[in-house]
Amino acid sequence: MTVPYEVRTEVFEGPFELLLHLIARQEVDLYEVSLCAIVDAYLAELDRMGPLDLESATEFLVIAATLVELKTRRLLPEPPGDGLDDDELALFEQRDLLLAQLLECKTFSQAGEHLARMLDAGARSAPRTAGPEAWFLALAPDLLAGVTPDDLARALVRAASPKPPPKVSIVHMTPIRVSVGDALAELLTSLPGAGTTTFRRVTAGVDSRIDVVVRFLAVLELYKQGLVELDQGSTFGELRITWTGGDERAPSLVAGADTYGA
Amino acid sequence: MKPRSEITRALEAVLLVAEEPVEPHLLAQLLEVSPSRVDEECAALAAAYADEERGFVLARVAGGYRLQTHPDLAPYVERFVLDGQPARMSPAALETLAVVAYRQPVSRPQVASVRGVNADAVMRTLAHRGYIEEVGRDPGPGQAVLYGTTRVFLEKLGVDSLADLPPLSSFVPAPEMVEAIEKALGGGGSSNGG
Amino acid sequence: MKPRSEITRALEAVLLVAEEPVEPHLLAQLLEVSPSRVDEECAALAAAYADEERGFVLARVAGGYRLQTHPDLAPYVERFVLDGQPARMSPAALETLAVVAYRQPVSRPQVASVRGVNADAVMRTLAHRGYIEEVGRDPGPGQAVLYGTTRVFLEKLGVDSLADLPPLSSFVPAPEMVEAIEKALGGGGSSNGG
Repeated sequence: MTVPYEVRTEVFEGPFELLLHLIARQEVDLYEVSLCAIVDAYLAELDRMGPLDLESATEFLVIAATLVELKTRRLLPEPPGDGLDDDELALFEQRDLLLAQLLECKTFSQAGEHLARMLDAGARSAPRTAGPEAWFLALAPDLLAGVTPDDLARALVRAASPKPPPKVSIVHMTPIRVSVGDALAELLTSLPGAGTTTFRRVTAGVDSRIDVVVRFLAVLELYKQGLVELDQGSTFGELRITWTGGDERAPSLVAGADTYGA
Repeated sequence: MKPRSEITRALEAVLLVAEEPVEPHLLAQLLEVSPSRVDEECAALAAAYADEERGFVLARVAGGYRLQTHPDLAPYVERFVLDGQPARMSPAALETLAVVAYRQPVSRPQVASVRGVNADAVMRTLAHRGYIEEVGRDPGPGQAVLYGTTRVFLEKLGVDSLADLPPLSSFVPAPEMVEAIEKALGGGGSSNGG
Repeated sequence: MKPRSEITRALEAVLLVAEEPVEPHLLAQLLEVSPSRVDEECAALAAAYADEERGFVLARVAGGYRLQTHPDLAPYVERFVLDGQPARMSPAALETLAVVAYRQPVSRPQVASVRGVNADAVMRTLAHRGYIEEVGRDPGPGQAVLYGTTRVFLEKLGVDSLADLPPLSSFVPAPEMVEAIEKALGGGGSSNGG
């Protein structure tokens, strides 16, 4: 039951990975990143993958639909005025959800790379496993005492019985409803008095995976608005956040972020 | 040279016959000293091995103490131990392992939703390798099986506990990456426009 | 203290991971020195361990060298063997032993794939206890070590030969279930190995 795309030389295990790859390929010229080119490349890749099983195909297609909508939006003229209709809001919401998922996926893929380095380092040391010398083992209790041949056969049945197949997941894209606006509002309350803090502290006690990503987006939003300064000593170092916005709590920012975020 | 204490010598002997990291409380019981004394003795012995440039080290791994070869000497040890150099893991397997490590206890659908792809086959492979295992059931409806990492996982990483993993936030993409992704998806949207 | 030579350190590392006495000519090959140099190094190391009153000694046994515990410390090691080890066969260990018994000769990855979990540590313990042993190598790529049960195993279980192990059909009423189990056990095991 191997899925066809898993055995390709250039493996994209999931839609997020594929999309991240396509984006990274464009990253050479950050300011020329083209949504159109990425959407076209994504669709071409989907085509190249050939038939997928239903579940995988759904995941890839949901993303494709969002991308195509975003591309269409990009090609249309800006709507007059600043009113957004419900469809547009829904599209922005989908885009933000996709963005959050991409960031989360990227976060864990970087964590995976780090685990690989740790495993490589760990493999350079081999533990002593020779065990006690034979003469000591004679003292060890006989583990087979009281075990009958029937016990052994029953243990085999337990070990080799087919496990019940995992239920087919109907949770394709868990509709995660998180609001960057809420996170922004929270940060606008906590950051001004805090001087310099760290991203780790900002996310202390946050254990939902998506919430960390959302807070990160909120911090970036503040950065874009010039309300905080960010710096990170080293690649894996602490991300330090310094409030530079004075005492003002721009309520308009929160309103603006609401259309942006959720 | 002053005579070595029986405690230190017994510690060396027990560690030599142990097949897995030995927990301090068991060592304390065997040596009839307090667990904190065990920790002191082990720290001193580890420092002495390092000083003496031994070919082995005393390491604290997965909640216990064990003797292991010095990483410098990996080329010799690898040549000697033919069996058991497992193939490298795929990026997909590593990413899944990271999700389980940082999100445990976690169900298969939860892992799948992070990666946007069914995780069953990869999780089976990780279980075969002994890195993850079933750790319980979700109390909610459906009672999904929950997975976590194993003691073997810590042993392979050579770390004492999960607390020795870097915080997940240290892997959140750099701002430039985030910006590139944002741009790719159509920039900051309406909030940039005004 | 003068820096230790790489040869001495590598010797210590290899002896630490060896499960059986290592023959001088194999050590010579690994360390890329002559067998007589190996003997000199081992003699020097053994003398140093004795001088330093280590808890272990470097002994020449059965035509090879190995690290073993100092006889003085036997009471501690005995206590460790009695108190520090499980006194009973765990369900996981019994399942592993059953898979080896019914499916032998079998490799560790094959056992892992039948049980769905890593079996390395359990199989090591079973081997140390003398219930299973290496019986050969897989001729395929990788040359995995193959395991089978021992005479001791048959004796402790109270059967004359493997043919006397009860057939599965007496424990599983449904024939299709027996078939499924046999399929899980079957030669295809390695295809799942990951």
